[in-house]
Amino acid sequence: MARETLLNIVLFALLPVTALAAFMLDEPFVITLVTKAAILALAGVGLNIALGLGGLVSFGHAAFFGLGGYAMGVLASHAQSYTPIMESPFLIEGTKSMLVIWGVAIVTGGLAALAIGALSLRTTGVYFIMITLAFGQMLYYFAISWPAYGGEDGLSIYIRNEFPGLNTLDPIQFFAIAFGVLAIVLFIASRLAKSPFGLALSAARQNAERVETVGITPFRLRLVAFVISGAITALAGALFADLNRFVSPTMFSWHTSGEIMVFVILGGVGRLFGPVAGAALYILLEHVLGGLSDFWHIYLGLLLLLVVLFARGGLIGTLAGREVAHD
Amino acid sequence: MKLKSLIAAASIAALSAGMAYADAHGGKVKVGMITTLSGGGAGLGIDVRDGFMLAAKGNENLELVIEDDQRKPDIAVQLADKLIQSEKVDVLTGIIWSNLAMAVVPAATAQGKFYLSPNAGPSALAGKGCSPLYFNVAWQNDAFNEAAGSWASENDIKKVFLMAPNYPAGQDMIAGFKRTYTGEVVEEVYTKLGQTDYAAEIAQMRASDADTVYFFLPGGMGISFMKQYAGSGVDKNVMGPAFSFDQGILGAIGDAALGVKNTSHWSKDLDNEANVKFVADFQAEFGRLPSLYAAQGYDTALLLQSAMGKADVKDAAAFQAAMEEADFASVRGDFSFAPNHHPIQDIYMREVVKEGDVVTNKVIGVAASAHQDVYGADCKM
Amino acid sequence: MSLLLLIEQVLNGLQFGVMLFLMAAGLTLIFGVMGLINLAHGSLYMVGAFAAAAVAGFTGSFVLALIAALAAAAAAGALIELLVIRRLYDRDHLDQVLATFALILIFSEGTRYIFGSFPLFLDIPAALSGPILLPGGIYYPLYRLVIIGAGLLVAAGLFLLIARTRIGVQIRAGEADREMIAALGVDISKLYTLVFALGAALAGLAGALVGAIQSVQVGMGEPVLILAFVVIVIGGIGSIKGALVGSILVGLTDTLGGVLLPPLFATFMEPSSANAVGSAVASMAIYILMAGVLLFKPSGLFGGT
Amino acid sequence: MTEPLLKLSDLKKSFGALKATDDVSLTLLPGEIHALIGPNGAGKSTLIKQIAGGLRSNSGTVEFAGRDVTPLGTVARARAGLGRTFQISSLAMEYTVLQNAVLGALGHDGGVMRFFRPVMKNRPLVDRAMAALVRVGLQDQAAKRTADLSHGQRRLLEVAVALTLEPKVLLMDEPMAGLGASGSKRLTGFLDDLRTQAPILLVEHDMDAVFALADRISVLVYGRVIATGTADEIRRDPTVREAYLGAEDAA
Repeated sequence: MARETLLNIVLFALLPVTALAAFMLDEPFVITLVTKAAILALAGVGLNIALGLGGLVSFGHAAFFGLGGYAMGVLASHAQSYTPIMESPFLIEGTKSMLVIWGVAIVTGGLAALAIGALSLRTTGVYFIMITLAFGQMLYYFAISWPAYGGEDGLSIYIRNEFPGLNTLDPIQFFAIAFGVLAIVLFIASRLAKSPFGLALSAARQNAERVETVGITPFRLRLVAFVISGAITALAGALFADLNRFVSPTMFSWHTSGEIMVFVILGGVGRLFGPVAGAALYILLEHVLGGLSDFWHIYLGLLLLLVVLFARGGLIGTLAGREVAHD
Repeated sequence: MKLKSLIAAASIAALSAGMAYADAHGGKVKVGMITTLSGGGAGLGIDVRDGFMLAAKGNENLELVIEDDQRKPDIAVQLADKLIQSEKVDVLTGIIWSNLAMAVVPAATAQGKFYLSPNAGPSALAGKGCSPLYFNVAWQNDAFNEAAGSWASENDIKKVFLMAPNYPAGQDMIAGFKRTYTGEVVEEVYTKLGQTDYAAEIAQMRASDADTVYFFLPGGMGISFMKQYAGSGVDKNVMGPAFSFDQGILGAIGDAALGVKNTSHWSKDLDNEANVKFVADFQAEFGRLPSLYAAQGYDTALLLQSAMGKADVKDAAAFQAAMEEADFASVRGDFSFAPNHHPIQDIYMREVVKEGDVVTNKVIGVAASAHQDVYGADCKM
Repeated sequence: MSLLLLIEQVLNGLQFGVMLFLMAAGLTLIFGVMGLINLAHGSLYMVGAFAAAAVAGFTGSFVLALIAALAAAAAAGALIELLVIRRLYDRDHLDQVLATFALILIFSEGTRYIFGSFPLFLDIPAALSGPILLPGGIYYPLYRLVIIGAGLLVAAGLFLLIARTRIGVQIRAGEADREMIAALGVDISKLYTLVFALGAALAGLAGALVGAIQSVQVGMGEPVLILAFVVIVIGGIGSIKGALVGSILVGLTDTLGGVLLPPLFATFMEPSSANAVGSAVASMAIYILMAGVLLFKPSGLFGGT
Repeated sequence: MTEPLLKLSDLKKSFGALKATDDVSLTLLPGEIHALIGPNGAGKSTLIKQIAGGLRSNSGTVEFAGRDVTPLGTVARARAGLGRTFQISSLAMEYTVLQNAVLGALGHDGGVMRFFRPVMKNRPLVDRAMAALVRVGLQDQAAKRTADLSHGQRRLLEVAVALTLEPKVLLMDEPMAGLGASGSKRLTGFLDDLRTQAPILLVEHDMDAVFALADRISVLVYGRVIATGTADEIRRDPTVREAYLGAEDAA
């Protein structure tokens, strides 16, 4: 336990330390990369609640990531062009405020997860994997062919949205925002795992019959977990869109779902800091391998294969050893 | 053959790496190229890169950093950030796809960087979203289609069947054709992006009384459609913008493409000095026929170098003025910039023919001379 | 829309469905016998198409190309089964999804490394090109009829194989109870390799047949893979019969949805937006179908309980 | 006469042609241990599942505490006060022993939709869970991973989890299996005390325990109850001797 805690602290500190070092050395792009790692880690933390804690192998989390992105895109593009989103029955205006956008993203992601989860959770196993994939694909095709918000071209937001008291266009300040959100969500996720809900949810993953026998319905636990998971991933999507100042249907594609899953697995399923380790490693690989060869996907594939086959428990599992029961 | 060309590309890539890390930067221009080098659609990016490097070969004042966007908008945006923030480039170029351009260009020009588009010309960047620092060296999305529309009107094509994928570029292309076409549009079909089977659409074509099918289906979609169309026995004329009949694609379609008319601003048989040299040099360097993407990459580098000879890139106004002159020998023949920094150029009508064993394009006439896009009116700069 | 055109579109849907069946049959067989989700199945389809294109390019023979496709895909399948897949049988679905996702990355970029980034040329043989006149006055491409025929033949062959042969008995036993089959004295690892190679060969065949009328390029297997998954989920995972029914359903839904929905929307919307909305809904149609089926039958049409 | 807490009427369940439960009616009275015995494959576990709600009956009713619970599922029946232990231990194996017991207490509490306060710091819950562990004698194993327990210890943990639910009725499917002689003896004594708290429907193969504990015994053969009565009555019943006990006696 102590070893994993220590590792977590080191890992967690690695992000701001790298960002600060890059700031000192005037390497703003490195800050951008670390910010990207923090945001993708956030998406992974979201998925990990469904996947690691609840055992729900969702292959459709891109749906929530994309919805978060589009929440930002739609609101900010209307604010950018000074056109209201709708005028009747009541006026809704666009906004450039990050806090409002986050709220909308969380609610949208949560509601979508409620609908998708309520339908998908009727199935189990491979069927669940595939039906979540199907919902993701549905949104993907919808986003591509719906012309109002740019379709395949996506939406560009020229100036990053506003956060009270900070200049969001400055890479280090935007990093601070993303990292702050990640830290808060990690804290919430750690409390969640230890809460009554977390205890029951994780028990339902280990043995659903046991949970039923003590009078708790696994379906409700899983649905709530799916909603929380979707809401967090949507929040990450909104931040990711703000990082790029751009949203496009790519955020909905099944590759995105696969990648978020890869972060979680690379780092270690069900480990609180697994997604952080996984996302950081992924970004590192993308830039180290991508610089070495146009064909870096081969190496990424090989590495992923090795992790799945031989390093179960991912990076953290390998470094920290067997998971100890939560106390 | 494929393998050989790959080795050639690899050695050029090594060369470019050498260029990228060449030392000093004062008085020189540092160019960041973001293009698609891996995954689907990599062929287009590789051609733009090779064309650009061919034209820039030996120019020690031009430092080039090449990055692969994997055809993902978010990666492209981050690479642009990297090139601007870390590499401190003066000029950006290379993007193939409209959606990636929309993601990168506004942010890059907002940060005071020049952007030269070697491909992709979304209407937003030609009209309201135009910028003094943005130069399109390729075409506005509608251009080939408007030219095709007027050619069709003048050449007695009375009824057309229109088809494109259901996404903004597809809708733009069809709108462009309809803008200049005076005959009857019998049917207008939008397919799924990435669709591979066109049996249903071909059946609709057979059932319609159109005399000509006009379509825009880039990349693999066009290959699939043309092969299936040829096998269907439907014998209507086929037309389209050049994207589905480019050299890289014709090889995969084969004889099925013979006789198709397509509009392009360039063709390898254009008889001007610059083009003859370009085609010969490209074949000598890479061992394959150049595509229109290679031609655009080549022209982009020529334009940039012409401006470098006249002004320092640090003086943005002077450099912009130098670029606006477009004082270079384009492989397309006459080339100048409209006030919105988009090309004024001839658009040719080509026909797919067989030369020996090779299926390729031949110019059969001019579809629109000194063509200029319609969006410039909205451009205030 | 005329009746003839509708019939032709139904034929098109059928042909698309039959092609999907070739992919789905292998997937569902592998899942049924080994309990494995194989995302890399689309890569085997691509291997088949590239092998066919390469051999057709050298020899000019379509028959040799088909044989090469079968052989290459089966070999690739056997190879990854021996190296990777067999370590995954006892793992949960999550590990299987990830490991085979990794295989997709390796196959796609590996193929691009070998064959380059441009699509390859593969054409249908002259004898099969062009349309023929069907009774009722429909001109239909001969090659597509051949695909329908070949697919149905494979389907019949698979049913015979499973119903009548020793291997079929072993496969059925394996589906019913994996421990029992070991007790029967069957060399289980050999059987698994065989079934995997068989599934791979079917995917390779589909890739070669379809590659001739589509584009042979890197990544061509992924859209088909997703569709094949939709098919087997609708049909019930592990059921060959379900795969056949699901393929036809998906093929018809996709084809007819694209043709019929835009005019349908045009009956109550203005034409330009009806076209856009109709096309958008059509592109989501099969996913809506799948979600609908799973809501009423959470294990697919022919899945176990 | 006291009302039965649990009353099965004409329960039926068949799998294809096999009648696993064939017209079973029986009752469980307050304060009693009612043992259900029968040869392997007689349908005891199927019947337990039907009572607990995991398996829907083809026909017949299950009444619990005067209320018809036939249409209810496992969760609702558990919440109504039906405690259960499994033939093959069904526990959250990654959890500690204490966590499993806390899960039971949490289920009884019903406060599962709480997301922030650590559950293992919830004193009342943990105390109740610990008390249950003490009653079965697992208090020293509380911090151990459940997967590391012996089979016998897991059976005891099952009982402890069931106790945290403060059930009105207990269904126990072979709680003695794997306990060993001394363990069985201890558990026998424990169940003897337990019956005053909640009556027990006990499925058990250990005949010493059954005859020591049961107020009444029902014999299930091929899905039918062929006899119900006190230990002595069952011992003397000729049909039972023929169908079942004969083999035991000879052994």
